[in-house]
Amino acid sequence: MKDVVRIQSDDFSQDEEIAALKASSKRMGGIATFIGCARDFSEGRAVSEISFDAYGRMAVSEMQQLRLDAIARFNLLDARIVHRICTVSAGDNIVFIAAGAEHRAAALDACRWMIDELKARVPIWKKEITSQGDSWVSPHP
Amino acid sequence: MKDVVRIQSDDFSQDEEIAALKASSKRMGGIATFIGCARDFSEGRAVSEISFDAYGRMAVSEMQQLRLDAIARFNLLDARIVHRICTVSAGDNIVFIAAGAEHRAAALDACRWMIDELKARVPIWKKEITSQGDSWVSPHP
Amino acid sequence: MIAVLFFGPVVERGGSAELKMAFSLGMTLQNLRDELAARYPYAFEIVCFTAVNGQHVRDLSMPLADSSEVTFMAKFSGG
Amino acid sequence: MIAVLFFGPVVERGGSAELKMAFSLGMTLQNLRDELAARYPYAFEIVCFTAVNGQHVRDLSMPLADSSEVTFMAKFSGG
Repeated sequence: MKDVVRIQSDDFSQDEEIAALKASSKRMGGIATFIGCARDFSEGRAVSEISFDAYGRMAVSEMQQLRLDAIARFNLLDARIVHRICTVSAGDNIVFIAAGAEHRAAALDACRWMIDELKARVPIWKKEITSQGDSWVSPHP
Repeated sequence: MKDVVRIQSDDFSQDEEIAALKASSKRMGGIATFIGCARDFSEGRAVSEISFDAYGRMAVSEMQQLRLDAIARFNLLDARIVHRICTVSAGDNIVFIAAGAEHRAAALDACRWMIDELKARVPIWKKEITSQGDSWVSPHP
Repeated sequence: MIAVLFFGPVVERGGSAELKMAFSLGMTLQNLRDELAARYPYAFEIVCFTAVNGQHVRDLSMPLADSSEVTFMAKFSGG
Repeated sequence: MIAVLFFGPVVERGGSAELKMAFSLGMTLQNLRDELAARYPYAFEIVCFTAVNGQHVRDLSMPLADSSEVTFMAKFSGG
Protein backbone atom coordinates (compact mmCIF):
# COMPACT_ATOMS: atom_id res chain seq x y z
CA MET A 1 0.00 0.00 0.00
CA LYS A 2 1.36 3.40 -0.96
CA ASP A 3 1.86 6.10 1.67
CA VAL A 4 -1.12 8.34 2.42
CA VAL A 5 1.07 11.40 1.77
CA ARG A 6 3.67 11.37 -0.98
CA ILE A 7 5.91 13.45 -3.20
CA GLN A 8 6.74 11.60 -6.38
CA SER A 9 7.83 12.15 -9.95
CA ASP A 10 5.39 9.63 -11.48
CA ASP A 11 1.75 10.22 -12.22
CA PHE A 12 -0.85 8.79 -9.83
CA SER A 13 -4.02 6.77 -10.39
CA GLN A 14 -7.26 8.14 -8.92
CA ASP A 15 -8.69 4.62 -8.88
CA GLU A 16 -5.79 3.35 -6.77
CA GLU A 17 -5.90 6.31 -4.41
CA ILE A 18 -9.66 6.10 -3.91
CA ALA A 19 -9.49 2.34 -3.34
CA ALA A 20 -6.79 2.90 -0.69
CA LEU A 21 -8.85 5.68 0.92
CA LYS A 22 -11.97 3.52 1.03
CA ALA A 23 -10.09 0.59 2.54
CA SER A 24 -9.89 2.54 5.81
CA SER A 25 -13.63 2.37 6.55
CA LYS A 26 -16.98 1.04 5.34
CA ARG A 27 -18.67 3.98 7.01
CA MET A 28 -17.47 6.42 4.34
CA GLY A 29 -20.45 7.98 2.58
CA GLY A 30 -18.70 10.81 0.75
CA ILE A 31 -15.32 11.25 -0.90
CA ALA A 32 -14.26 14.61 -2.30
CA THR A 33 -11.16 14.90 -4.44
CA PHE A 34 -9.25 17.72 -6.05
CA ILE A 35 -6.82 17.28 -8.92
CA GLY A 36 -4.62 20.17 -9.99
CA CYS A 37 -3.41 20.01 -13.60
CA ALA A 38 -0.94 21.90 -15.74
CA ARG A 39 -2.66 24.49 -17.95
CA ASP A 40 -1.44 25.43 -21.40
CA PHE A 41 -1.98 29.13 -20.72
CA SER A 42 -1.25 31.39 -17.74
CA GLU A 43 -1.29 35.16 -17.27
CA GLY A 44 -1.76 35.69 -20.99
CA ARG A 45 1.12 33.46 -22.16
CA ALA A 46 1.21 30.00 -23.70
CA VAL A 47 2.92 27.61 -21.27
CA SER A 48 4.68 24.57 -22.72
CA GLU A 49 5.87 22.90 -19.51
CA ILE A 50 5.87 23.38 -15.77
CA SER A 51 8.72 22.31 -13.52
CA PHE A 52 8.88 22.23 -9.74
CA ASP A 53 11.35 22.67 -6.95
CA ALA A 54 10.61 21.55 -3.40
CA TYR A 55 12.17 21.47 0.03
CA GLY A 56 11.35 17.77 -0.02
CA ARG A 57 11.83 16.78 3.61
CA MET A 58 9.83 19.75 4.91
CA ALA A 59 7.20 19.46 2.15
CA VAL A 60 6.43 15.87 3.16
CA SER A 61 6.29 16.68 6.87
CA GLU A 62 4.04 19.70 6.23
CA MET A 63 1.74 17.57 4.06
CA GLN A 64 1.61 14.88 6.76
CA GLN A 65 0.68 17.48 9.37
CA LEU A 66 -1.85 19.06 7.00
CA ARG A 67 -3.54 15.67 6.55
CA LEU A 68 -3.74 15.13 10.32
CA ASP A 69 -5.07 18.66 10.82
CA ALA A 70 -7.78 18.08 8.21
CA ILE A 71 -8.79 14.73 9.74
CA ALA A 72 -9.14 16.35 13.17
CA ARG A 73 -10.80 19.56 11.97
CA PHE A 74 -13.41 17.91 9.71
CA ASN A 75 -13.73 14.57 11.50
CA LEU A 76 -12.61 12.69 8.38
CA LEU A 77 -12.33 8.93 8.18
CA ASP A 78 -9.22 9.28 6.00
CA ALA A 79 -7.38 11.64 3.67
CA ARG A 80 -4.58 11.40 1.10
CA ILE A 81 -2.25 13.91 -0.58
CA VAL A 82 0.07 13.29 -3.55
CA HIS A 83 2.18 16.02 -5.17
CA ARG A 84 4.32 15.41 -8.23
CA ILE A 85 7.75 17.01 -8.42
CA CYS A 86 9.02 16.77 -11.99
CA THR A 87 8.48 18.51 -15.30
CA VAL A 88 4.94 18.25 -16.64
CA SER A 89 3.23 19.27 -19.87
CA ALA A 90 -0.18 20.87 -20.36
CA GLY A 91 -2.92 18.54 -19.19
CA ASP A 92 -0.68 16.53 -16.86
CA ASN A 93 -1.60 15.95 -13.24
CA ILE A 94 0.24 17.91 -10.55
CA VAL A 95 -1.50 17.35 -7.24
CA PHE A 96 -4.14 15.02 -5.82
CA ILE A 97 -6.14 15.57 -2.63
CA ALA A 98 -8.80 13.21 -1.30
CA ALA A 99 -10.98 13.49 1.79
CA GLY A 100 -13.37 10.77 2.95
CA ALA A 101 -16.05 11.33 5.58
CA GLU A 102 -19.33 9.84 6.75
CA HIS A 103 -21.26 12.61 5.00
CA ARG A 104 -20.58 14.77 1.99
CA ALA A 105 -20.38 18.22 3.58
CA ALA A 106 -17.32 17.37 5.68
CA ALA A 107 -15.57 15.70 2.75
CA LEU A 108 -16.19 18.66 0.43
CA ASP A 109 -15.21 21.25 3.06
CA ALA A 110 -12.05 19.34 3.95
CA CYS A 111 -10.98 18.92 0.33
CA ARG A 112 -11.17 22.67 -0.30
CA TRP A 113 -9.41 23.46 2.97
CA MET A 114 -6.59 21.02 2.21
CA ILE A 115 -5.78 22.39 -1.24
CA ASP A 116 -5.92 25.98 0.08
CA GLU A 117 -3.66 25.08 3.02
CA LEU A 118 -1.28 23.09 0.83
CA LYS A 119 -0.73 26.13 -1.34
CA ALA A 120 -0.15 28.30 1.73
CA ARG A 121 2.14 26.12 3.80
CA VAL A 122 3.93 23.46 1.77
CA PRO A 123 7.36 24.50 0.41
CA ILE A 124 6.97 23.75 -3.29
CA TRP A 125 7.62 26.20 -6.14
CA LYS A 126 6.38 26.10 -9.72
CA LYS A 127 8.25 27.40 -12.78
CA GLU A 128 6.41 28.03 -16.03
CA ILE A 129 8.39 27.29 -19.16
CA THR A 130 7.28 29.33 -22.17
CA SER A 131 8.71 30.10 -25.58
CA GLN A 132 9.61 33.55 -24.20
CA GLY A 133 11.60 32.01 -21.33
CA ASP A 134 11.03 30.53 -17.91
CA SER A 135 9.57 32.19 -14.84
CA TRP A 136 8.88 31.19 -11.28
CA VAL A 137 5.26 31.67 -10.35
CA SER A 138 4.50 34.33 -7.74
CA PRO A 139 1.17 33.62 -6.14
CA HIS A 140 -1.12 36.57 -5.69
CA PRO A 141 -1.26 37.57 -2.04
CA MET B 1 -16.18 7.58 -25.37
CA LYS B 2 -18.83 7.13 -22.70
CA ASP B 3 -21.62 9.68 -22.30
CA VAL B 4 -20.92 12.64 -20.04
CA VAL B 5 -24.09 11.88 -18.08
CA ARG B 6 -25.12 8.28 -17.41
CA ILE B 7 -27.26 5.95 -15.35
CA GLN B 8 -25.76 2.49 -15.23
CA SER B 9 -25.71 -0.67 -13.18
CA ASP B 10 -21.93 -1.21 -13.42
CA ASP B 11 -19.29 0.50 -11.35
CA PHE B 12 -17.32 3.36 -12.90
CA SER B 13 -13.60 4.13 -13.05
CA GLN B 14 -12.45 7.53 -11.78
CA ASP B 15 -9.36 7.28 -13.99
CA GLU B 16 -11.50 6.82 -17.09
CA GLU B 17 -13.91 9.58 -16.16
CA ILE B 18 -11.13 12.05 -15.35
CA ALA B 19 -9.29 11.21 -18.57
CA ALA B 20 -12.51 11.84 -20.54
CA LEU B 21 -13.11 15.11 -18.67
CA LYS B 22 -9.57 16.32 -19.32
CA ALA B 23 -9.79 15.47 -23.01
CA SER B 24 -12.14 18.44 -23.45
CA SER B 25 -9.49 21.10 -22.75
CA LYS B 26 -5.82 21.69 -21.94
CA ARG B 27 -6.82 24.84 -20.11
CA MET B 28 -8.22 22.89 -17.16
CA GLY B 29 -6.30 23.76 -14.00
CA GLY B 30 -8.62 22.25 -11.41
CA ILE B 31 -10.85 19.19 -11.27
CA ALA B 32 -13.10 18.57 -8.29
CA THR B 33 -14.89 15.26 -7.89
CA PHE B 34 -17.40 13.83 -5.48
CA ILE B 35 -18.02 10.12 -5.01
CA GLY B 36 -20.97 8.94 -2.95
CA CYS B 37 -20.59 5.46 -1.45
CA ALA B 38 -22.80 3.01 0.37
CA ARG B 39 -22.29 3.14 4.14
CA ASP B 40 -22.59 0.11 6.40
CA PHE B 41 -24.54 2.09 8.99
CA SER B 42 -27.37 4.63 8.80
CA GLU B 43 -29.66 6.17 11.41
CA GLY B 44 -28.39 3.79 14.06
CA ARG B 45 -28.88 0.56 12.06
CA ALA B 46 -26.44 -1.74 10.27
CA VAL B 47 -27.16 -1.62 6.53
CA SER B 48 -26.22 -4.65 4.46
CA GLU B 49 -27.23 -3.44 1.00
CA ILE B 50 -28.76 -0.45 -0.74
CA SER B 51 -31.01 -0.71 -3.78
CA PHE B 52 -32.34 2.03 -6.01
CA ASP B 53 -35.38 2.86 -8.05
CA ALA B 54 -35.36 5.63 -10.66
CA TYR B 55 -37.62 7.30 -13.17
CA GLY B 56 -34.86 6.58 -15.68
CA ARG B 57 -35.86 8.75 -18.63
CA MET B 58 -36.49 11.80 -16.44
CA ALA B 59 -33.44 11.14 -14.24
CA VAL B 60 -31.15 11.22 -17.27
CA SER B 61 -32.72 14.37 -18.70
CA GLU B 62 -32.56 16.12 -15.30
CA MET B 63 -28.90 15.13 -14.93
CA GLN B 64 -28.14 16.41 -18.43
CA GLN B 65 -29.82 19.74 -17.63
CA LEU B 66 -28.04 19.88 -14.26
CA ARG B 67 -24.69 19.46 -16.02
CA LEU B 68 -25.46 22.25 -18.49
CA ASP B 69 -26.67 24.50 -15.66
CA ALA B 70 -23.43 23.89 -13.72
CA ILE B 71 -21.27 24.58 -16.79
CA ALA B 72 -23.08 27.89 -17.38
CA ARG B 73 -23.27 28.93 -13.73
CA PHE B 74 -19.63 28.21 -12.84
CA ASN B 75 -18.06 28.70 -16.27
CA LEU B 76 -16.80 25.12 -16.29
CA LEU B 77 -14.77 23.64 -19.12
CA ASP B 78 -16.58 20.31 -18.67
CA ALA B 79 -18.53 18.22 -16.18
CA ARG B 80 -19.65 14.60 -15.84
CA ILE B 81 -22.26 12.76 -13.76
CA VAL B 82 -22.66 8.99 -13.33
CA HIS B 83 -25.28 7.40 -11.06
CA ARG B 84 -25.52 3.66 -10.52
CA ILE B 85 -28.95 2.04 -10.33
CA CYS B 86 -28.57 -1.47 -8.94
CA THR B 87 -28.06 -3.12 -5.56
CA VAL B 88 -24.82 -2.18 -3.83
CA SER B 89 -23.05 -3.33 -0.67
CA ALA B 90 -21.26 -1.24 1.95
CA GLY B 91 -18.25 0.49 0.43
CA ASP B 92 -19.55 0.34 -3.14
CA ASN B 93 -19.73 3.45 -5.32
CA ILE B 94 -23.14 5.02 -5.95
CA VAL B 95 -22.60 8.36 -7.67
CA PHE B 96 -19.75 10.23 -9.35
CA ILE B 97 -19.64 13.96 -10.07
CA ALA B 98 -16.72 15.76 -11.72
CA ALA B 99 -16.28 19.44 -12.52
CA GLY B 100 -13.32 20.85 -14.46
CA ALA B 101 -12.50 24.55 -14.62
CA GLU B 102 -9.57 26.85 -15.32
CA HIS B 103 -9.15 27.50 -11.60
CA ARG B 104 -9.89 25.50 -8.49
CA ALA B 105 -12.54 27.67 -6.84
CA ALA B 106 -15.04 27.24 -9.68
CA ALA B 107 -14.42 23.48 -9.87
CA LEU B 108 -14.90 23.02 -6.12
CA ASP B 109 -17.99 25.25 -5.97
CA ALA B 110 -19.56 23.51 -8.95
CA CYS B 111 -18.92 20.02 -7.59
CA ARG B 112 -20.71 20.82 -4.34
CA TRP B 113 -23.56 22.54 -6.16
CA MET B 114 -24.02 19.58 -8.52
CA ILE B 115 -24.28 16.92 -5.82
CA ASP B 116 -26.66 19.12 -3.78
CA GLU B 117 -28.82 19.77 -6.87
CA LEU B 118 -28.73 16.13 -7.93
CA LYS B 119 -30.17 15.11 -4.59
CA ALA B 120 -32.87 17.79 -4.86
CA ARG B 121 -34.02 17.36 -8.44
CA VAL B 122 -33.16 13.97 -9.91
CA PRO B 123 -35.88 11.29 -9.50
CA ILE B 124 -33.93 8.48 -7.85
CA TRP B 125 -34.87 6.72 -4.60
CA LYS B 126 -32.71 4.68 -2.26
CA LYS B 127 -33.83 1.70 -0.18
CA GLU B 128 -31.73 0.49 2.73
CA ILE B 129 -31.75 -3.26 3.28
CA THR B 130 -31.10 -4.26 6.88
CA SER B 131 -31.45 -7.44 8.89
CA GLN B 132 -34.57 -5.84 10.43
CA GLY B 133 -36.15 -5.29 7.01
CA ASP B 134 -36.00 -2.81 4.14
CA SER B 135 -36.88 0.86 4.17
CA TRP B 136 -36.98 3.65 1.64
CA VAL B 137 -34.83 6.59 2.67
CA SER B 138 -36.64 9.83 3.48
CA PRO B 139 -34.27 12.73 3.14
CA HIS B 140 -34.40 15.31 5.88
CA PRO B 141 -36.07 18.49 4.65
CA MET C 1 -55.74 7.48 -21.61
CA ILE C 2 -53.28 8.93 -19.12
CA ALA C 3 -50.33 6.74 -18.06
CA VAL C 4 -49.59 7.18 -14.38
CA LEU C 5 -46.22 6.04 -13.02
CA PHE C 6 -45.17 5.50 -9.43
CA PHE C 7 -41.68 4.72 -8.17
CA GLY C 8 -39.91 3.42 -5.09
CA PRO C 9 -41.56 4.49 -1.84
CA VAL C 10 -44.83 5.48 -3.57
CA VAL C 11 -45.15 2.04 -5.19
CA GLU C 12 -44.57 0.45 -1.82
CA ARG C 13 -47.51 2.45 -0.42
CA GLY C 14 -49.76 2.16 -3.50
CA GLY C 15 -49.10 -1.33 -4.78
CA SER C 16 -48.74 -0.53 -8.46
CA ALA C 17 -45.95 0.96 -10.54
CA GLU C 18 -48.13 1.84 -13.51
CA LEU C 19 -51.82 2.69 -14.00
CA LYS C 20 -53.96 3.75 -16.91
CA MET C 21 -56.52 6.45 -16.14
CA ALA C 22 -59.31 7.62 -18.43
CA PHE C 23 -58.71 10.95 -20.13
CA SER C 24 -61.50 13.54 -20.22
CA LEU C 25 -61.42 16.83 -22.04
CA GLY C 26 -60.41 19.75 -19.79
CA MET C 27 -59.06 17.57 -17.00
CA THR C 28 -56.23 19.15 -15.01
CA LEU C 29 -53.33 17.66 -13.16
CA GLN C 30 -55.16 18.58 -9.93
CA ASN C 31 -58.25 16.55 -11.02
CA LEU C 32 -56.04 13.54 -11.67
CA ARG C 33 -54.19 13.96 -8.42
CA ASP C 34 -57.43 14.24 -6.44
CA GLU C 35 -58.84 11.09 -8.01
CA LEU C 36 -55.66 9.09 -7.33
CA ALA C 37 -55.17 10.50 -3.82
CA ALA C 38 -58.70 9.36 -2.90
CA ARG C 39 -57.87 5.87 -4.16
CA TYR C 40 -54.32 5.67 -2.67
CA PRO C 41 -54.34 7.99 0.35
CA TYR C 42 -51.38 6.24 2.04
CA ALA C 43 -49.22 6.60 -1.07
CA PHE C 44 -50.13 10.25 -1.60
CA GLU C 45 -49.13 11.15 1.96
CA ILE C 46 -45.52 11.17 0.73
CA VAL C 47 -46.01 12.57 -2.79
CA CYS C 48 -44.25 15.89 -3.12
CA PHE C 49 -43.21 16.18 -6.77
CA THR C 50 -45.22 15.82 -9.96
CA ALA C 51 -43.91 15.38 -13.49
CA VAL C 52 -45.72 15.40 -16.82
CA ASN C 53 -43.93 13.69 -19.69
CA GLY C 54 -40.72 13.67 -17.64
CA GLN C 55 -40.74 17.39 -16.76
CA HIS C 56 -41.24 18.79 -13.27
CA VAL C 57 -44.61 20.59 -13.01
CA ARG C 58 -45.42 22.78 -10.04
CA ASP C 59 -48.69 24.32 -11.20
CA LEU C 60 -51.35 21.63 -10.76
CA SER C 61 -53.95 23.69 -12.62
CA MET C 62 -52.20 22.63 -15.84
CA PRO C 63 -54.64 20.97 -18.29
CA LEU C 64 -53.57 17.48 -19.34
CA ALA C 65 -53.33 16.30 -22.92
CA ASP C 66 -54.51 12.83 -23.86
CA SER C 67 -51.71 10.18 -23.72
CA SER C 68 -49.71 12.17 -21.17
CA GLU C 69 -47.35 10.32 -18.84
CA VAL C 70 -47.86 11.62 -15.30
CA THR C 71 -45.67 10.74 -12.33
CA PHE C 72 -46.35 11.42 -8.67
CA MET C 73 -43.13 11.16 -6.71
CA ALA C 74 -41.85 11.09 -3.15
CA LYS C 75 -38.92 13.23 -2.09
CA PHE C 76 -35.81 12.08 -3.94
CA SER C 77 -33.05 10.22 -2.15
CA GLY C 78 -30.48 9.54 -4.84
CA GLY C 79 -26.81 10.39 -4.68
CA MET D 1 28.44 25.52 10.93
CA ILE D 2 24.96 26.46 9.81
CA ALA D 3 23.65 24.89 6.58
CA VAL D 4 21.63 27.38 4.59
CA LEU D 5 19.32 26.13 1.84
CA PHE D 6 17.64 28.08 -0.94
CA PHE D 7 15.04 26.79 -3.39
CA GLY D 8 13.46 27.71 -6.70
CA PRO D 9 13.00 31.45 -7.17
CA VAL D 10 15.44 32.32 -4.36
CA VAL D 11 18.20 30.21 -5.94
CA GLU D 12 17.56 31.94 -9.24
CA ARG D 13 18.16 35.30 -7.55
CA GLY D 14 21.00 34.16 -5.27
CA GLY D 15 22.96 31.74 -7.43
CA SER D 16 23.44 28.99 -4.87
CA ALA D 17 21.20 26.27 -3.50
CA GLU D 18 23.32 25.55 -0.43
CA LEU D 19 25.74 27.57 1.71
CA LYS D 20 27.72 26.90 4.85
CA MET D 21 27.82 29.79 7.32
CA ALA D 22 29.99 30.01 10.43
CA PHE D 23 28.18 29.42 13.70
CA SER D 24 28.81 31.74 16.65
CA LEU D 25 27.45 31.34 20.15
CA GLY D 26 24.27 33.36 20.75
CA MET D 27 23.60 34.04 17.09
CA THR D 28 19.93 34.45 16.23
CA LEU D 29 17.98 33.72 13.09
CA GLN D 30 17.77 37.50 12.57
CA ASN D 31 21.59 37.81 12.68
CA LEU D 32 21.92 35.11 10.02
CA ARG D 33 19.21 36.64 7.90
CA ASP D 34 20.81 40.10 8.07
CA GLU D 35 24.21 38.74 7.04
CA LEU D 36 22.75 36.81 4.08
CA ALA D 37 20.39 39.61 3.02
CA ALA D 38 23.39 41.98 2.80
CA ARG D 39 25.18 39.46 0.60
CA TYR D 40 22.16 38.50 -1.59
CA PRO D 41 19.84 41.52 -1.51
CA TYR D 42 18.07 40.57 -4.76
CA ALA D 43 17.27 37.07 -3.45
CA PHE D 44 16.04 38.34 -0.11
CA GLU D 45 13.58 40.74 -1.75
CA ILE D 46 11.28 37.74 -2.25
CA VAL D 47 12.01 35.80 0.95
CA CYS D 48 8.89 35.56 3.08
CA PHE D 49 9.15 32.30 5.01
CA THR D 50 11.92 30.93 7.19
CA ALA D 51 12.37 27.36 8.40
CA VAL D 52 14.81 25.88 10.90
CA ASN D 53 15.40 22.14 10.61
CA GLY D 54 12.33 21.85 8.40
CA GLN D 55 9.91 23.69 10.71
CA HIS D 56 8.33 27.05 9.98
CA VAL D 57 9.74 29.73 12.31
CA ARG D 58 8.09 33.13 12.58
CA ASP D 59 10.04 34.61 15.48
CA LEU D 60 13.44 35.62 14.08
CA SER D 61 14.81 36.35 17.54
CA MET D 62 15.17 32.58 17.99
CA PRO D 63 18.76 31.60 18.91
CA LEU D 64 20.31 29.10 16.50
CA ALA D 65 22.00 25.87 17.55
CA ASP D 66 25.20 24.75 15.84
CA SER D 67 24.56 22.46 12.82
CA SER D 68 21.09 23.86 12.22
CA GLU D 69 19.61 23.70 8.74
CA VAL D 70 18.08 27.08 7.89
CA THR D 71 15.96 27.81 4.83
CA PHE D 72 14.86 31.19 3.51
CA MET D 73 11.94 30.73 1.14
CA ALA D 74 9.85 32.68 -1.35
CA LYS D 75 6.09 32.47 -1.28
CA PHE D 76 5.03 28.92 -2.14
CA SER D 77 3.43 28.11 -5.47
CA GLY D 78 2.79 24.37 -5.34
CA GLY D 79 -0.49 22.67 -5.96
